[in-house]
Amino acid sequence: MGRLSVNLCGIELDNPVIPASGTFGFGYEFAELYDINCLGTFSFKGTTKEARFGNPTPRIAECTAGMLNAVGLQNPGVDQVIAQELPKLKQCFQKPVMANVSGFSVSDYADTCAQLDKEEQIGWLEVNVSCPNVHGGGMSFGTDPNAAAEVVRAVKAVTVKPVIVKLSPNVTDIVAIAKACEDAGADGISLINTLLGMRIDLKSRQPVLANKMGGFSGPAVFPIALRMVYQVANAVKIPVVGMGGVASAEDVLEMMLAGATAVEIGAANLVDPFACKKIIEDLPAAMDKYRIETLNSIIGGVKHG
Amino acid sequence: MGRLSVNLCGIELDNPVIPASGTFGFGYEFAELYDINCLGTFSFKGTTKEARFGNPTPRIAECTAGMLNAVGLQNPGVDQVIAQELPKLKQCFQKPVMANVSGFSVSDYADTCAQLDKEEQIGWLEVNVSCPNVHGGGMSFGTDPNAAAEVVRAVKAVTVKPVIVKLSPNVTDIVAIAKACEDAGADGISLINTLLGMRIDLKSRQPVLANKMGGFSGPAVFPIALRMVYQVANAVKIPVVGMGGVASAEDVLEMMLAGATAVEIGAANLVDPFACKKIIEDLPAAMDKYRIETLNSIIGGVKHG
Amino acid sequence: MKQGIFSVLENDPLTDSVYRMVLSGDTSAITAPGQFVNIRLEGKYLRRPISVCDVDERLLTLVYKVVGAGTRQMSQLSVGDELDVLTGLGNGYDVTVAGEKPLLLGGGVGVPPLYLLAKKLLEAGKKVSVVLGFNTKEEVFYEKEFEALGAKVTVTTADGSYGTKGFVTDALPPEYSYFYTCGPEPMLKAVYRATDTSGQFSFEERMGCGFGACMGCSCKTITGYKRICKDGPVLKKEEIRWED
Amino acid sequence: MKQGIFSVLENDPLTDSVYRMVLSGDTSAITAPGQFVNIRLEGKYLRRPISVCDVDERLLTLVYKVVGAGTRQMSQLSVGDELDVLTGLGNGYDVTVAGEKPLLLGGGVGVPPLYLLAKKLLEAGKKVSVVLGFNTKEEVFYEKEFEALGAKVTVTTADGSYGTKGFVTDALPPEYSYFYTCGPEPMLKAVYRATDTSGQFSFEERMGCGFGACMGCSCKTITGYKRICKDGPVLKKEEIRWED
Repeated sequence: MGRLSVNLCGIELDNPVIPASGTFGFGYEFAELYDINCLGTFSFKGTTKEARFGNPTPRIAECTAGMLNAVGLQNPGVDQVIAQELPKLKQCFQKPVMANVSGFSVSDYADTCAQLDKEEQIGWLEVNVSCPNVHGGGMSFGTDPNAAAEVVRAVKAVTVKPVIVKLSPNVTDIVAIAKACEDAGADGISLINTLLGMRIDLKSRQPVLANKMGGFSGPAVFPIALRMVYQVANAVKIPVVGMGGVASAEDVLEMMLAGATAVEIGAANLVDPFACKKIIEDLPAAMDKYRIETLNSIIGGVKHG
Repeated sequence: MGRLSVNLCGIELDNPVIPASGTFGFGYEFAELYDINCLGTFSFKGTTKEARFGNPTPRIAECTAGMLNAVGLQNPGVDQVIAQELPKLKQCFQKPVMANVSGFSVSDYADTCAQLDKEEQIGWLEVNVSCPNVHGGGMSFGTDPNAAAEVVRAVKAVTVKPVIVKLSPNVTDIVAIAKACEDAGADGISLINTLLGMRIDLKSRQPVLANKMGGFSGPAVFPIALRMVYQVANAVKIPVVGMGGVASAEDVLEMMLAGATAVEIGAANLVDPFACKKIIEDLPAAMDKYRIETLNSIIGGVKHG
Repeated sequence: MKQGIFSVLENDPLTDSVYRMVLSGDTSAITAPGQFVNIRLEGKYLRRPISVCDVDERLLTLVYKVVGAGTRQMSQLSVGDELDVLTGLGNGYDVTVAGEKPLLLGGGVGVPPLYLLAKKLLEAGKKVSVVLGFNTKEEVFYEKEFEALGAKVTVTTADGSYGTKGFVTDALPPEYSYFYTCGPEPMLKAVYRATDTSGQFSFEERMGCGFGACMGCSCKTITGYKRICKDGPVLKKEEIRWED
Repeated sequence: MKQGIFSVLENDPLTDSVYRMVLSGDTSAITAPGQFVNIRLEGKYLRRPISVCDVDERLLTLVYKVVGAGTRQMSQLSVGDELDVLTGLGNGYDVTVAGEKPLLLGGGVGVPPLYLLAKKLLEAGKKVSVVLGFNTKEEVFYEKEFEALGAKVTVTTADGSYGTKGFVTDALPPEYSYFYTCGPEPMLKAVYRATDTSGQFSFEERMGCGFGACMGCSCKTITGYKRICKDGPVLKKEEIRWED
């Protein structure tokens, strides 16, 4: 095992850096820029049973130290993902990839996951019960422990690969939801999805986003994400994938000390397409600076006063 | 009524700018710097029945575009506030002031509010059911609609002045809590209190805050605050006081378009002691730029697509 | 696409709110007129996409309008300041289908990308007509620059204070082989209706990344969903589907 | 307290990690040695509190150690750069109780505020002894500057590589009328135990505002709760209550 490597639900990653779903497409745009096999893995664009265009534009708003998005799960649907995207991905990425799945009903989730579970390129199923940008689905599964658990049970019943549940931060008690998912058989928890936010354009006096509200991400949310990763990692026994505003090797270390086994990086990819590559390259020097021998040794290593 | 003036629960404010509780002490530090009668009003340091030292230090942590605090309601207790602080305040502030009150039981809240309600300097009671930094009280009243309503009913039963309930953003459904407070007789809602966050020091591998977690504030939280102000203002009939990351006259306008009748300004006072004065001075030019005749006319004026 | 550090050589106003910035750096990723660059600004989270007005082996010229805090900040940059720029973004205009007498229609801040386009078409020996539309005389820019390239230039102003009174569609030449246009959406729609040849439209949309990763700027077309930043910003007349 | 814009006149390293910055601006709010200033840095949310090393009508000298991203950024500022600074913060040392032979004990980055204090005491005709403690020879700074003022200076190093081996408490003079100290908390505790006169201690704490508004830096004392930034940073020996 290398100095940077970690084990996520039984699969070894060369390093804990994982571009987050929705910020890395199916990898090609980035593969034109650098060899994406340097990544631990990546989580591909949120996939649903049917193809979706998503929300009307504008879908993006600028904020201090972050951004809002209301893309709304645009994707070609699971059949197309399997028929078109995975073969293309094989050309540029030879590691197991993380499949990100959303749905509008429990059976949606189960059906889509069952299909993707059979694809050998896929290492993990990341079940998104937390998309803030779609109505009548997504986040509504992630704000109630019972609903989240029901999704997990349905998915676990039809799959063999590790199931990681991606949780919403827009809740009173994220620990209760994480525990419900663990009890329902989840193999890991990833958090946080975006925080629900809004901006208003002063000139037009309209919301900047056509969808009014959108998901807030970027360095601004890091302290909230770190707190939730810490809380969840201290409450569950399954691995936790930390994300939310991570933008540097130091941020990765802080997330891992808080309890993250691996770290997803989202918005940073959009403002610097080389962000993940740079963070991976910066990790050894940052580890030296803080006298960290191996990343694996610091997972959850925050000292309790 | 002036161009900047608004009416908050029956009391006219010269302008909607209100330094938020915990960032403005009892006014003296700022009165040394400028005439604080230029403010709409201010909300004084959160007051409890008994004196409190608060949490151990470090109580402060730096974040991107914001800060964490875990002060923990340090205050001299309501008797001292009435005996010492209010007479001193009278020397430098002649407008009605907003009394901010916290408690650890329903009767705490009622007792403290009943005492402050009798003081003629006090215009409003801001009941904080959302402090994230104290255990067994504070935020626990603000994360459950029934508990929040119970506090409101108890306070309303023993007071005559307008009661504004300050809500926590660390909840799944802030609208439900706001409505419960309205139904229980609250005269206004103020939001958002701080978001629960955390930082870890990489050198010591300990949480930066002695209390581990603290309340996150600053420009980073503005989009989340704006979204919640918009949601609550569209769900209740009583006035809403918006706060969270406001740092400029433009931010004030955006909050008011979202539905805020007045706007509290918190962390900005700590990094620029003249922040509120500058924002008040900047408002007329910002209004001209966006063709706003009077602030009162834009409250809740966001257009719905 | 390339990421590079560019230094500011010039940054001067052309009108009250339109600035011209000349940058020096690695321009090799810019391969077609109508492409754009995406600029990182200190203290702003998202990059600012700006269309390429002109480019050579070493210099990049941007003409941009101050519309918000980001472009205001750009306008305050000084000679010698350095910028992190993503270059070579978007498909750009296809000059191979222009025919002999292409028509270029630009409105306001949609004018700049037509400059490099006109240059390329003239280099290819085409007879280029350009119609530049503005609100009023004070806002007119780049008329002389297009003339210096050798294009036939007509300027329109909405208030008639300069050139032909009206919109670009009020000054269409009697004959043209193909058209290229860039400008605000109402103008693009008017051009769509007023033209009788095929043509290419450059669209604007709020973008997240600018290089096709985030799906922030998607639109629906006759031929499926397109990302304005990667599959556009230029769409062919035949594939456009207007959302009302 | 005043808010002012200061410009950087000098900013040079004294050791590997300790820098000396001279700023020019309105220093009129600085009234006592041991006070501090609070500096706004581009891209950082909270200001950085730095103790005043020296001051005159126009110039402010700060000696600071690079310990994190904020102070690293300070160390990279150039001559001519401007800073937003709050001045005149904290109570400072009370020089009126020094007696005839005051002793000044500084450890590492606690040395700088003692410089202005020594100057004031010497101006008042006192016989000043200074003990400066460092870890090792390479970290020693300001020995000559204190000597040039006319103070009797002893340097200690923990590893014995320069001056007296040991801590400042290993080099106390046989006789002193009063003491003033600044340094890391373990040193302050050692000084508290090793001294037999009264004295004043300057404390450090993470601050929010630096001017008494936020209660971020409160501590418990014999005489009640104090804010390090406003009621401190200097506490008298008699009022200190150590938290274990």
